[in-house]
Amino acid sequence: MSDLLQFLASGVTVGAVYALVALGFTIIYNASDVVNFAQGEFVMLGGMISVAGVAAGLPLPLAALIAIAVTSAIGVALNTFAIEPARGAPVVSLIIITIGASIFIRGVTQIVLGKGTHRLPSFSGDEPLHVFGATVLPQSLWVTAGAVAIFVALWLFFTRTLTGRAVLATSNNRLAAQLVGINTRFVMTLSFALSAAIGALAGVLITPILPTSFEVGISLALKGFAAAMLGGMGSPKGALTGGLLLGLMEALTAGYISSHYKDAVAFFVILAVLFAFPRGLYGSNPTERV
Amino acid sequence: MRLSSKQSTLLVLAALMIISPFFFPSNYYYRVGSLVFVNAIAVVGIVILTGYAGQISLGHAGFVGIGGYACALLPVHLGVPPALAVVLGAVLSGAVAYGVGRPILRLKGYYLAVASLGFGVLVAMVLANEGWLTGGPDGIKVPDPGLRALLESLGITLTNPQFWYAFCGLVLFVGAWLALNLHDSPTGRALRALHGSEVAARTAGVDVAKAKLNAFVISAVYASVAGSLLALQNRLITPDVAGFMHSIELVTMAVLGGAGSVLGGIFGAALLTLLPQVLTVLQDYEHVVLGLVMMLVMIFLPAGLIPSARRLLRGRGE
Amino acid sequence: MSLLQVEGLGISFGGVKAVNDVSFALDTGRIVSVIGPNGAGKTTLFNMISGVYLPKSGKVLLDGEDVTGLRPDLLAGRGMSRTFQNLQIFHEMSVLENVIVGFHMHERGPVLSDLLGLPGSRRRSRAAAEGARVLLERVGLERAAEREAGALSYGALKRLEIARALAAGPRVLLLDEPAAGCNAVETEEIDRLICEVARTGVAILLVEHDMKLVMRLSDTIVVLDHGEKIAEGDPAVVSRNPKVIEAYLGAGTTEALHAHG
Amino acid sequence: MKRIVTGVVALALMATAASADIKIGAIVSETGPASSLGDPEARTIRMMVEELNTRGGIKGEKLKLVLYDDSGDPSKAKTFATRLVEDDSVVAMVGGTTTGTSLAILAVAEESKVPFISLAGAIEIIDPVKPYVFKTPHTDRMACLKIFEDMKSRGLVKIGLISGTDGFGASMRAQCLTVAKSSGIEIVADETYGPKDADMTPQLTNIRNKPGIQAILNSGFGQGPATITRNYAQLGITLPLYQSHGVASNAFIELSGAKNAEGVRLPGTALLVGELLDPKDPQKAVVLAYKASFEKAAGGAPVSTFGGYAHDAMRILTGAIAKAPSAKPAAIRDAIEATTGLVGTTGTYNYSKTDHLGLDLSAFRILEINNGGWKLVQ
Repeated sequence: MSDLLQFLASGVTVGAVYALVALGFTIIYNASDVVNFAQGEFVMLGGMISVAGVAAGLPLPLAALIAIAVTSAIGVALNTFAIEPARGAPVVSLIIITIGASIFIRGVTQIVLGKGTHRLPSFSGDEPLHVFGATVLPQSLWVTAGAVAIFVALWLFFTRTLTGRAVLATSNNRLAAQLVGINTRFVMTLSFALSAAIGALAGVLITPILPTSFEVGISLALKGFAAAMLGGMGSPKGALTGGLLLGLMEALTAGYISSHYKDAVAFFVILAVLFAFPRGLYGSNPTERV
Repeated sequence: MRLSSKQSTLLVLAALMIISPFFFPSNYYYRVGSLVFVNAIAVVGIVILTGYAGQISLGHAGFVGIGGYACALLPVHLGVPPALAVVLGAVLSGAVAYGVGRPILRLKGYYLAVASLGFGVLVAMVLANEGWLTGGPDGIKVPDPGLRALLESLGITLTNPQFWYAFCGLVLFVGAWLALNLHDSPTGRALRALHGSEVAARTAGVDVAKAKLNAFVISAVYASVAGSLLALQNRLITPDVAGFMHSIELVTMAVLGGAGSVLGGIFGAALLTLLPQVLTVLQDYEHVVLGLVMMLVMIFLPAGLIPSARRLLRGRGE
Repeated sequence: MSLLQVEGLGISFGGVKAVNDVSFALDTGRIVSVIGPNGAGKTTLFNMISGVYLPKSGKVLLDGEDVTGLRPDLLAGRGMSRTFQNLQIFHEMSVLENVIVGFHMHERGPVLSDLLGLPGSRRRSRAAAEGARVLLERVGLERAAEREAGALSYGALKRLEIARALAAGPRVLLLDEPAAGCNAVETEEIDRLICEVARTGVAILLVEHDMKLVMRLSDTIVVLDHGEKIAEGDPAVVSRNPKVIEAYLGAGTTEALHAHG
Repeated sequence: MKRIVTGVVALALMATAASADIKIGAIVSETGPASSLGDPEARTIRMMVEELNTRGGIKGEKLKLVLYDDSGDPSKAKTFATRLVEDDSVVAMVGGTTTGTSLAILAVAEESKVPFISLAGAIEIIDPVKPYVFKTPHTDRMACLKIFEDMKSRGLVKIGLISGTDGFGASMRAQCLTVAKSSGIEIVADETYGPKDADMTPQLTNIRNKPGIQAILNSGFGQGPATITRNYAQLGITLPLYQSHGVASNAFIELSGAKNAEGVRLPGTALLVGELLDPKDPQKAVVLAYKASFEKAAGGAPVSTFGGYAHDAMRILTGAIAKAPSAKPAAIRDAIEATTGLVGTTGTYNYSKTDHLGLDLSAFRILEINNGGWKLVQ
């Protein structure tokens, strides 16, 4: 029993990490139908810049704020200089542009912040909490709470705010959105800033658990992308569910089947889910209009 | 006489392959040349899948891995000659592509991307995890196909890099010829049609699922052959060749050069294979420049380098 | 027995009935038009007949055989071809190639033969190209054959789609707003083309907003409103049907329709 | 393409024109998944060449270094090896951060008869002996043997194994599984983790639950072992924890947290415990000197065993060049093979015709983490 709880705790922790990355994908995708493969780099930047700030003597909250602000600015720059000029390009070109951006960001980070691996101190110490024989680190709760909070915020944003609906409208039909007076350029800028900020926040939250270096972005983006697609790209609910499912599957496979194939099982399930739901668990399925 | 685009492409390709060695000061250039050819073979497969049929695969390196490991394992375990292992590997890749392609090609866009990515990751994982068979993450040795020795007995003496330059060049030439044949054939037209509009291709009588599957299988065979040639010339194969980053690299080569054109794909392969060799002078800035090149080409020449250049030339000619 | 029989066809999207219980028949060489206000379900009906959507209820019979929900490519093999309201052109292919694709069922062969460029493949390609040139001439696009299709004008693209649909050698041809967006001259050309095709024995199902064209061409008109068939008959009868007039124009303004008739 | 080719040619010509010095080549994985190994190696190699040249070079000739980053890709490593040999005309090569890249490079070295000193662990690099291939690190097998020896001395015979799925972890796992039985160790659990995983508590829970288990050994490098160590503390596991030589660096203590890492044992080299060594220990001076100059050159980055491997390789190579009658590859090879009694950070090297590793188990020392620092276990 306590074993199962321990596996679940592990799964939720890891799943929350994936969910945090996956949530970052949703806003940009909703505004522009672009899956931003540089999302992992936003997470990396959040962690790395905070680490640099703390190393320079700043208190963690301030360092984190700076990291989020700088990353948002980089997100806006990415939109202005790389995504906006290539509007209307086919999916595969956008994949290459965002991967190019991620290689670029990684390269610059390596030069500016170095190649070392770093960790941030846990926000509330490292004393594990005991729950029915299972142990959980306080930082896991921070990460999980962060994922849920961002999910709620995004959900409110898309359903309750005018700006959020403007983002969705822009994605559905950019021209129509312009005609009804939505400043689509602003919406795009905003969505990149928000996605980058969410990514950076995720980076700050997870760095006490998962040490960061200039190279962590790729593997995070890969898992986050898989989680987002599993849930259905563009849906905050899908990102949260997909991330948690992926994490739980990995932990339960490692716990009960074999740790050798825990990642394999996760991807296997993704394939199986996509065969049954070609647009992920919560993805919308628009009818072909001809 | 006016040359067809197929003839001119093959002519340009053959000329470059034959003339370049005259400028090669050392064996190293043959080595890089042969790597260009190996990558180009896989990329021509991507051109068929992505350029012709418009389908994305972020898992094609998986087939490179299957082809490579076939050459490492079949000779040792089944006593198959390495040269035949290339063929068996290609058949195996084709069969796997047939099995995997049926379900995943129903998906579109990013969903197809993630499913194919999942497939590639699974292959790489099996290759890395099943150490008893595959040698694990450090890879496995590949036997010598003995082709160079065969040539030697015929009186043709080549250094190792020279031999692989010639051999891979020949395979690439054949691969390009096949892809160009396909382009203007009924099958190729059906692929390009479904790229343009699936529903229209369907109502014109194209069995879209089957056509996509054809493209997927053909491109898998290309990737597999490339993997085999890489394994045979390196005499070593590691699971990285099946990894996600390699898949991305192949797609990037195709799209940068111009996914719709065979020559474009080959050019893209050459560019991205040579770039890291040239960029070694920049050391730490290598990745920055590579990322910049990828972004700039896609933003300013969205059709890829070769098609954009062609359009430019044509525009000037008229 | 008619060539094409539609029996009680219906479909709903998200609980809303888009098309409900629509039936009609179409014979060789005849032209049947489906008309109705915007959103009446005309294109949805087309999509069900041509296999793009799977109907929820009802049947489509082609030559007496049930072909309901059959894939479009299989329907094409049985002689059903169509054009699209939102143009579905292969933009990056040449005009000629667009039409050659229409010959796909005749030119397709073993993939291996196509890869190797065997004489058989080349022969089939050549035959299809010749056929395509004839069709391009028929729709007046022979001089644009080598141009990239994406570069053509809207009206030309409409004709190109018809040529591509004809390439399959259909017995039933579904035309979804062939004259939409065309100027008077282009409409005239399409009008002539449709008559010509019908004369060769092809059964034509037409969706069109240009009432003049509809009234002039149609043997029978089927009127849809809110997904239901509200009238059917020859043009003269339908245009006087008060239900039609009300659906179409709202109460009071009957002149417009009569003027066209 | 032709323009690019001629561009490459021009660059290459520029590079060759500048040198009448002794040219050596290096291929390391400065970036990529093995960068935590390759980065200190590259820094060390660059630093040592610079130091040597400021001291006047070898026999009055400057040493010229050509260093390439293979980013962990064996195919790239092979290309760079070909480039070093064919194009840069180096007289010797060091590098091969991972076993895969080393195997790729050694094929070129053998074919073109240029000596190569590998920095990777696997035994197959030098077994069977290849005339032109040497290496400096202990083999993974030796690490397993050393750990098992220590375990037995503490009466720990039923152990759980957990390893990273990267090359380092998988290779050491295979070696440990092979030699466990003959060392009198029973491996009752065998788990793995991905090198970038965030949490390994499920694996550790399963290992802990094995009846009669007495200790746990982790074979891996990079951040994984630090996560294991933190998860270990989180789960409150009290069994002795052994890590591999892959994490023998202060960076590991920093990432794990000193409290969590307390009591962890691992087989390391003298490098980490230079200050604690007996003043008579011949390694003491070597180790302290390298540590001081590396940490100065690297701007405070801590030394690691891997940088030490590169240091030793460079010492062996430059020593051989100095002793060789000519700076020709074959002469240098002979001089390398004749190296005996060379004290490096890893151990004392005694190469011979039949031994191209030149180390024995005595070079490994079992270290224990103690109050955020290292302690020698006697």
